[in-house]
Formats: sequence, structure tokens, C-alpha cells
Amino acid sequence: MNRKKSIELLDLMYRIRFFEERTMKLFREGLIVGALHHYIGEEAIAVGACATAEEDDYVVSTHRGHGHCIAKGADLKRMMAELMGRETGYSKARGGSMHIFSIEEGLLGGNGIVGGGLPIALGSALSGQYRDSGQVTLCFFAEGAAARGTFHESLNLASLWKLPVVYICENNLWAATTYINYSLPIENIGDRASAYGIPGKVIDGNDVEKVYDTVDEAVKRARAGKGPTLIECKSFRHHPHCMVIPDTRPQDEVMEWKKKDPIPRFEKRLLGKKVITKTEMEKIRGKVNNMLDEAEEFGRKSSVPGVETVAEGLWA
Amino acid sequence: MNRKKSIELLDLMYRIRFFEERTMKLFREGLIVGALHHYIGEEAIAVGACATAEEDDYVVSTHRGHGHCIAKGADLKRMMAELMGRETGYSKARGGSMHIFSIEEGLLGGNGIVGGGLPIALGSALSGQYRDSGQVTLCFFAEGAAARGTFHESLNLASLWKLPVVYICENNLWAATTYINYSLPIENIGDRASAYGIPGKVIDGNDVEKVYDTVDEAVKRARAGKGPTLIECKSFRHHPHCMVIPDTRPQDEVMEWKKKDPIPRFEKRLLGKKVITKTEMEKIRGKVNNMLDEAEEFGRKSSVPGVETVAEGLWA
Amino acid sequence: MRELTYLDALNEALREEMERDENVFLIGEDIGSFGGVFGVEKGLWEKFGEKRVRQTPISEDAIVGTAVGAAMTGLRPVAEIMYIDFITCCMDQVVNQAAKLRYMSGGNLKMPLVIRAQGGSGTAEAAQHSQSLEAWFVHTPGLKVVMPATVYDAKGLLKTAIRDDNPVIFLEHRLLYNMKDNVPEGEWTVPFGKAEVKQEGKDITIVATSLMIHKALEAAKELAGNISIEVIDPKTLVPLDIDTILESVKKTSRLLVVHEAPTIAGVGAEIVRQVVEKAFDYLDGAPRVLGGKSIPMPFAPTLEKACTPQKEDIIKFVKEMV
Amino acid sequence: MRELTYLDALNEALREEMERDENVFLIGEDIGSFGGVFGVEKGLWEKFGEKRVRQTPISEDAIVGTAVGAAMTGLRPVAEIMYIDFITCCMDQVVNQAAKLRYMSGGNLKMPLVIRAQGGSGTAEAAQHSQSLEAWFVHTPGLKVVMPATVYDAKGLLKTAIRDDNPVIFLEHRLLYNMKDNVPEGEWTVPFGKAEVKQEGKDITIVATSLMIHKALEAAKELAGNISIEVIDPKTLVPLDIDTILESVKKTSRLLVVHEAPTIAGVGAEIVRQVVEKAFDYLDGAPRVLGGKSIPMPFAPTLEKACTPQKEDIIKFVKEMV
Ligand SMILES: Cc1ncc(C[n+]2csc(CCOP(=O)(O)OP(=O)(O)O)c2C)c(N)n1
Ligand SMILES: Cc1ncc(C[n+]2csc(CCOP(=O)(O)OP(=O)(O)O)c2C)c(N)n1
Ligand SMILES: [Mg+2]
Ligand SMILES: [Mg+2]
Repeated sequence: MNRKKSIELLDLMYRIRFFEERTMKLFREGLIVGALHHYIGEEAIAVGACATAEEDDYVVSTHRGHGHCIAKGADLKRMMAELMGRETGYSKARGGSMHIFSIEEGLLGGNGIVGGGLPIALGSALSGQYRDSGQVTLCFFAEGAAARGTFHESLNLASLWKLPVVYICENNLWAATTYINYSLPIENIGDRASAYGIPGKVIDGNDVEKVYDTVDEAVKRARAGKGPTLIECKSFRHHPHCMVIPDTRPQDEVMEWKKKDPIPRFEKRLLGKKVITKTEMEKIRGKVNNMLDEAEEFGRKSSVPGVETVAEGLWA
Repeated sequence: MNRKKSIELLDLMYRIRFFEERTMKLFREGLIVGALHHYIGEEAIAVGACATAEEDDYVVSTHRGHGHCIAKGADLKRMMAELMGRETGYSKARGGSMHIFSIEEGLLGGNGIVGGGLPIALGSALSGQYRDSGQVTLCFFAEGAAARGTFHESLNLASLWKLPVVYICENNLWAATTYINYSLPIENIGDRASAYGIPGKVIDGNDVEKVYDTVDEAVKRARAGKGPTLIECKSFRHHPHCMVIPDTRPQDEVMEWKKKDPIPRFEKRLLGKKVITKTEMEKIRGKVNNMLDEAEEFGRKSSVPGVETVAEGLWA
Repeated sequence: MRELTYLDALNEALREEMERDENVFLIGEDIGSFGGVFGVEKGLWEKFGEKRVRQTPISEDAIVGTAVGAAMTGLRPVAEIMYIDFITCCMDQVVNQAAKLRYMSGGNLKMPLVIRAQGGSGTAEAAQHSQSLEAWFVHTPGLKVVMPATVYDAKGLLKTAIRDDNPVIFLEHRLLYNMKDNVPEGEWTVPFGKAEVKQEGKDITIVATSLMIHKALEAAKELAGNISIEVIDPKTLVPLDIDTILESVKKTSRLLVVHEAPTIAGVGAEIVRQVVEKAFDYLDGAPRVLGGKSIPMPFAPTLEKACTPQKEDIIKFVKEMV
Repeated sequence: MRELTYLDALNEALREEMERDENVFLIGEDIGSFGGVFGVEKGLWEKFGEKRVRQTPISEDAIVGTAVGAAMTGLRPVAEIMYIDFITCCMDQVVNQAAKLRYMSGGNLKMPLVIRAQGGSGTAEAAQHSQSLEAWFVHTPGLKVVMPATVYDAKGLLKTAIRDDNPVIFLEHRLLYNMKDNVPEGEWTVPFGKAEVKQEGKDITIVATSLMIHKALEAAKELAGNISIEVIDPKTLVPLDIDTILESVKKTSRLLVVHEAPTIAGVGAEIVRQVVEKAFDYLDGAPRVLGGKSIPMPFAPTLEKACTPQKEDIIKFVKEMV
């Protein structure tokens, strides 16, 4: 990975981290309401994966989707405005945190239904294949979703039709308050690839370069018409499931994983390789913080949608 | 397998075959209406599998379920009456061919929904486990159902909870008019067992003894608290999907499979091993034919349910 | 004019729309070389190939999900659910995804998607193959709901559905598939939200859907001379042309809604609700609904018949009401 | 008497029924040591252990399927679907299996099964987490449908549901979970099919469900002195105590039904249908339904509020109607 790309990835990881921290603050202030699921700790997955994608590639996201949007290039202002329930938000405050769509940017939305995005990704992948446009779909889901029937129907059909889709399983070990040994009877979700006759990978999801390389190979494979890949990224979320559910995880487990935080880890690697200096890093952080100040400001200044507009956007 | 058991199995295979032939005749005469899916050609699976079960074990069946019922010991008269829409039928003519229930005999019904029985089998298996009664559930489904999400959710949960259930996949290569290469991207459904961390077997479903031995092992395993097994039985149905859909399969494929008919094959083996004589075989066939004459007669003589009873059986 | 079956009409609509717009494609079970278990897709696989006539495994969630994702990204899928009963296997995709995504995206995307299914009873296939579920979809914001009752409408409404940029639930009745009618050559479309007065009358208004239109017309014929019945086919339940119904009720002062789905919480109740709200003072008696019994459809044909409105039931109701 | 929340009441009902009958068990997501995401199962896992408090993967079809199979074979499962919206992921098991199997078996089996879920809006969770879907289940033969609005009823109806030998859809409202009330010690049950006149009145009858009972009572309070409102809680929609409603309407001559689900093809329409059919001559004006808008629930709280009936809307409707 060249210097420019590395720095770009670090920048995006900061954006996600700081965005999430900002939304936590705004939630506590009552400026963001509703369900809010944070991606902190898992940044390497979205960033590594989306960095392999072209602008017109598609991303199918989840309830924990801010990271995917940012990594795919979404505008922080419009995202923040959406979360704050403003009419300038991506979905005009109709969707909120779990439903940020931007078709032009290839963002096909988060999903309030766990496993609800997997079948949709079949369609966007088919769309690319149908037009022969080379467009690939990155389909994110987490280990909890891997227990849903939609996982099975989707991987089966994607394999049959050699659809250009990459399945990225974000295994953060917990689904709400349910530990993985309550949902998965085997070691790795990635190993289920064999049930569909497709390649399966199990990787360290906190290593952004590893994620990049693995997804890149899968994206190339998909673009070449060779069909889907299933990639399981082992990772962890630093915070509880969402803002209204307390943490139920053993604190030492959380501490252990915080030590593997993908951001300091990547920073250290870049510093070690002298790809970047501490000052440069500080500068990027400062810039991202400014972006978030602007985003917050943009949200605050934007209007909430007028009640008279409520039916707008229903029918095409 | 001892002589008595062997003859019992042959007898049951005849019952299924002749029952099905009889229902075809009655369908053509207009005495049976509705959806009618025949099991001819697949008798070895139901018979081999159910012969391993105790009376109080459960069977979850499919739309193509006559064989499972007969193999589990259902009364031909009441079955025939059900198909003929008579009030003496197992389900008082409320269910018909696809819905023959007999809780006392462990028959938890066929199912008009492909893959609809798989989750139900979790419950009957749990029931046995809960009571520590040793009851095992045999869950039949076919290769078409293996593409449904319910397959995945069910095997996953059964493995997690070590439920006493045996999954018996009747792979007859065709789902209605859809050949298996349109539904399965790998060679064997049995190989999917690894995705759930359970044993998987792929066997000749036209060899009744092989089916018996394989299911028997799985039943013992289940009864011992070691959890589910997935067994794929390769077989073929001799007739079209149902009475109202013409055959779309290559005729030479059908011919090839008819040569592997499980009944003559078992007869030959038994004759060869001198377990039975031709005369004895004739006698059993005669007996079964008589049973079917009686069943038909019973159906013909039974009344159709009175319209005034229509709401009976709705609420408990 | 030429004679077509309802089945032919659907087939023609699909063929013409696929010819007109290469983004239209079909997805469903057994729709490939066999042409669909009822034959609606007959010949289309041969003509348009596997790319556009996509036969799937038995995976309803995947079928509708594929359609949703494809519709969001520029294609115009027509998905087939073999029996409407099986839509229970993919309600999330229909209700939470197809119906809601456009609104949830703030109008950011379009969802030009048709889900075709056939339903109803009358073939002794029992409770899991005999439902009429339109009320669920009418109750779900974001879906259009269409129920063609004639050969002409089957073709014209399906073409309109395919050209609509919103998700459309298109409900056929399998007892209508072989119904024949003389219809024009060439192409036509039938607009959504426009009911048709199938027969004028002055004593009572019958609003009926799908197969029940034909039973209502038979009943009207049988009562002609004694009771003059106005028969209306709404054709689309969302959008619903309540104005045509109101106009008729203002004239006849009586309303009977007939549908095959259970009476309880069915679409008939909704039509009654709207009519009493908007034309209460015109009514000379209580509007009524004649729907199916609230019983899972029994297998035995006599029982099945007893659960579903028959011509005789309509006549009985009309006589009680007028 | 002591003070309990609606949540405590549900929890107590589960605990007592599990103590009473060892065949009762719980199945659902996050119901183990955490006690359910809303806390309904708090402490039950500790008390009854993993055998009877069964935390599952995210597999709604498997959850309800397990419950169906267990109910058929002698157990009495109480399944939790975390949000009613997610029941779309297992409608086949609910509608084609749980609801129909007893009848399809000719009464050969029993289906003593409760599916609990919470629903409604008001927490800015947007369209996929804010639905009220009771109309679907009321329309589905074979299901009982229960919507407790008070602490007392939450406990008493849940106990009745668990003891019923039929499948029961038990719909809670998450905005009610923290509602407190003084209720008796000891055990009580509340019968199905028995509506309660929450407040007597003579000018108009309001039938309201779940959370809307409380809004209707507030509206009645605000209008007291000017307009005398009778407020009725049906408590169970199947079976529906239409007699109590009819009796009231015969007295007041006016009916307003209020529910959170969309007005169109909602349960209100069904209640209107029955009332006009059976008490047309007693009505002084058109019965009306005040329900939610036919819009997927928007995220922004102002929009969300605009889609759901508020006290002010009830007052407006009542004033228009009386
Ligand atoms: C079908 C469905 N069932 C349950 C839920 C409730 N729910 C929301 S997030 C969640 C946990 C998801 O876990 P996982 O898939 O591992 O994603 P993570 O939150 O860990 O990123 C659950 C159970 C839901 N939204 N959809
Ligand atoms: C969920 C669902 N989808 C589709 C159907 C229609 N259908 C009935 S049988 C059948 C084929 C089943 O194939 P398979 O599972 O292989 O069983 P087989 O008939 O070969 O025994 C189909 C598609 C159905 N009943 N249920
Ligand atoms: Mg997780
Ligand atoms: Mg098959």
C-alpha cells in the first residue's frame, strides 16, 4: 500500500472514530435520539474493505452502519444532520442512524433488520452483473446475522449465479447481549463458505491492511466474474450494543480488545515505517475534528422537517 | 438386520408403493382431488429411516409425505379417507394429502410450505429433550428445501442445543421442475453439516438397509444426547412432481433411475439371501393389496364432512 | 379483437414489457424452461434467455431481496411468488424493505418492483395454499395493491405495474387463469386508482374483487328484473378509487362488499369504513361485507365452498339488504 | 395493593406461570442473563435456568418454529419476538403453521403457544422498529390477539394467554413498560373476550387499544364537562367483545375507534364494520377511525408524532363528531 493510500485510510479511521464520539456526545445532550449503534473498535473493517471499492460500487450496510458510510465517502455533514433529525440529512430525517442512503455514492442503506441487507445485496450485485458494468457489492453484516436464514439463501444464490458480491462478516463476538457461543456452534463463520462452494477467509479485522488485501482480492475475483467470497473479520466493539443498553460483557474482555484497537495499531505501524510523522498525524486529527465541528454546526443550524412535508418521499 | 425386520421393511415398502398407485387411480377417477405428490421411487428412505424409530418418536414430514406416514405406522384406511376428503380421515378432511397428523403415532404432519417443517422439528426435538424422554425427531425434507433459510436456522440451533433430531434430506434431484444445479452450488447437501459442526452423511437412498443403518446410528447418537446428524439420501421420484404437472425430466434420466428402483432391489437381495421366497413375497403383496382395497372401500363408504361442522377443530 | 386467456394476457404483458425495456427481468421458481407452474412465463425463457428469466432455488427471501436490491439500482424486476401463501416466507423483504426503503431514504431511491402471486381457493389445496392476503398489503404503507379480475385488466394492469416506480403487489386468482375473453390486438394499459362500473344498477352497490366480480355479476344477472345491482370492480386497492364507489352508493344507498379473504379485518371493512365516513347520510341501511369465514381453508371441497362466498350467498345478502 | 410497572407485571406473570406449570418455558433473543432487552425476563434465567429460559441466536423462524413444535408435543412455550416488526421474519411459522395446524389436523393437536412482542412508535427508531401489526393477525384465522393497556391487564392477560390452548399473539407497547399502577398482591387473571368500560359517558363511545387508551382517557378528561365520553378497552381483539361496544354505541349513538396502526385496513375499520352492521339504526353520525397515517414511520420525532394519533387529534375528532 502506498503512502497516500495509507494516510487516506488512517484519515478515514479517524473520521469514523471521531464521528462516533461526537454522536455520543450529541446523544447525551439530547440532540440525537433513537437507536444509536457505534462502530468504535471496528473501523479497520469498513475502511479496509471500502478502500478497495470504486465510487460506483455498492455497499449494503447494517444497523451499525456509520463506519460503512464514512468509509465509502459519505459526507459527514449530511450524515450528522440525518442523525440529528434534520431535513438536510441524507434521508431527510426519515431514516435516522440506521437508514442512511445515498444511491449516487453507492450507499444502499443501513438496515434495522438484522440480516435484512443480505438479500438486498444479491439485487445490487445482480444489477452490476446484468449491466456488465463491473460494479461490485460489498455486503456487510455481523456474526449475529449469520444465524439468520437470509444468510443461507443469499450465499447460496450468490454462488449459483456467480454474483459480484463480497460478504464481509464483522464478527465482534457479541450480538446485543448474546455471546457468540449462544449463536454459533462452530469456530469460524468464514468456514461456512464451503457450504456454498465459495472461498472463505477468516482474518484479523483490526488489521486494516490485512482487511484491505483480503477484500481487494475478493473484489477482483468478483469483478472478474468469478463470484462471491465470504470474509470473516474478527473484531470487537468498544462500547455497549447501543446507547440505551448497558455493557454486559466481562470488563477484562473489553480491556483486552481495547489493547488491540485498530487505530493506534495502524498509527504505530505507519510511524514505524516512517510513512507518517506524529505531527502529520496530529494535523489530520485536527482536520477531522474541524470537519466534525462543522458537521455538528451544520446539523444544529439545519431545520427539522416541517410536519406538512411528512408524506414527501413516500411515492415515486 | 434379522429376517423379521427385513420382511417388515419390504412389507412397508409395498404399502407405500401400492398406496401411491391406488391414490393415482382414485385421483384419475376424481375421488381424490387437490395436490397429490407421490413418493414412488423413494420408499427406501422413509421405510429405512422410520424403522429405526420408537413408537413415541416424532416424524416431521413434507408435502410428499404419504411414505413417511405409512412407514411410521399410520393406518391406511384413515390416510385414504383423508385424501378422499372424508370425515373419517386422520385430519377429518381439513388437511388432505399434505396434512396428515396423528400426534399419538408421532406424526406431526406434512407441510404445504417447503422447508416449513424444519423449524417445527426443533420444537418436537426440544420437547423430548425437555422431558428427558429419549424421544427423537426424524425430520424429513427434500433437496429443494435445503435452499430455504429455515434449513440454516434449524440446523444451527439444533447443533447449538444438541437437540435429538435427525435431518433426512431426500435428494430426488428435482424440485417441481427445477433441476438441482439450479438450486445447489455444491455436490452434496450432506457436506453442509460441517457448517454446523455436526456429522453429515451422503448415502444411496435407494438402499433400504443402508438408510436403516445410517439413520439408526444417528438416532442412537441423538438419543445419547450428542445432537443432530444430517443425512442426505440420493434418490429419485418415478413420477412427475404432482398429478397436475407434466414430467419435464429427460426420459433417459427417469429410465436410469427406474432401474435402481429400491423395491426390486431389496426383493432381489432378500431372495438372494434366501430371507424370503417368491411365494412369500406374493403373499405379502396380496395382503397389502387387500389392505388397500379395504382402505379404498373405507374411504368410499365414509361420509364427507357436513358443512355444519366446518368450524369444528379450529379452537381448542 | 381476438380471444385470450387471463394467462395469455399476463404472458403477453410480460413479453411486451420485456421487449420495451431491457431493464425488466423476471425472477422466481420454476419460471425457466417450464414457464412457471401455471404457465404465465411460457416461452419467455426461450425468447429472453437466462439473464432475464431467472429461475431460482426455493428461497423466497432471496427472490424478493434480489428484486429489491435490483430495483434500487436501476432494474425493473418482476418477482413471482408461486402462491401468495409463500409470501409469509419473505414478509420482511416485502414489508420492511420494499415498502419502506424509498421513504426511509428520503426519496433518495426508487423501487420499481412488481411482486406477482396468485391466490384464492377452489382447488382443494387446503389452508397453506388457499389464502387471500391483500388486506395485509393494503394495511402496509408504501405498497400498491392490484387485483385484476378480467383478461383485459390482467394485461393492462400488469403493464402499468411494471412501469410504476413503486413496489406493486399484483395478485392473480388461479381460478381465473383459464378464463377467456375477446380483447383488442396491440398494447393497452389500465390505470391504477380507477374503478370500473361493471354493471349499472340502482338498488344496491356491490363492490367485489378478483374472482368475486364474476360471482357478483352472476348474482346480479340472476336477480335482474327484481333487484337492480350496480357492480363495481376497484381493480386496485391501493390506490383505491373511493370516489367511484361513493358516487354509486349515493345513488343506490346500499353497499355490499364481496371478497374471498376472511371478512374479519379484510379490505371490505376498510371500504365500509370509508363509505360510512364519507356518505353516511346517503345510506338507507347498514353496509355489509360478505367475505370468507375466519377458518383456515379446509381441504374437503364442500367445506372449502362453505368458507368462501358463493353466488347464492351474494343473492341471500342482497335480498336481506334491499 | 402495591405499585408495579407494566414490565414488572409481565415479569411476574411469567414467573408465576413457570412456577405453576413446568411445561411453560421461554424462548427468545437476549432473554438469558440479561433478562430481555426491555427487562421483561429479568431474573428468570437465574431462577429457572437455561432449560426453561432459552436464549437463541437471531433466528426468528427457528424461535417460532421451536415454539410451534414444542406446543404440539406437550409444552407451553412463550416466545419473544423483540420488536413486532421482526415477526415479518417468521410469518410462515406464525400464520401457516401456528395458526393453522390445529385445524388442519382436524383438532388432532393443541397449540398452547404465546408469541409476545412489543410494538408501537414513540422512540424515534424509524419505520422498521415502530409498527403496530395487530390487524394482520386479527385477519388470520386461528390466532388470538391480545393488547394489554394497563399494569393489571398486562399480568392478568398474559397469564390467561399462557393457559390458553390456542396460539396467542400478545402485543405489548414499549411506551407502557414503565407505567406504574397499584395492583393487588397475589394472582389474578383477566379473561379473553371481555372489554372494559374504562370510563362511562353518554355522548360518544371511544374504543381504543393499547397506549391509545391512555390518550383517549386524557382527551376525555380534558373534554369532561362539555362532552361526556365513554372509553372502552377491548383488551383482546380476537376474541372481540363486540357486545360491550354495541351496548355503549346504542347508548351514545357515536363511535370513534383510536389505534396507532394505520387507519387504512386497520382494526378500527373492522370494529366500524361490525358496529354499522349490528347497530346502524342507533347511530347518529358516521363512526370514524383515528389511526396512524399510511406512511412508514419517520425517524424525526416531530414527523413521528404527526403520523400517530395524539390527544389533540382525539379531541379534534370528538368535537367534529359530537
Ligand atoms: C431480525 C432481527 N432480529 C432482532 C433484531 C434486534 N437486534 C438489533 S441489533 C441485534 C444484534 C445484532 O448482532 P450482530 O449481528 O452481531 O451485529 P452487531 O450489533 O454486533 O454489530 C439484535 C438482536 C433485529 N434488529 N432484527
Ligand atoms: C416456501 C415454498 N415455496 C414454494 C413452494 C411450491 N413448491 C411445492 S413443492 C416444490 C418443490 C419441492 O422440491 P423438493 O423440496 O426437492 O421436494 P420434492 O418435491 O422433490 O420431494 C415447490 C417449489 C412451496 N410449497 N413452499
Ligand atoms: Mg456482533
Ligand atoms: Mg426434490
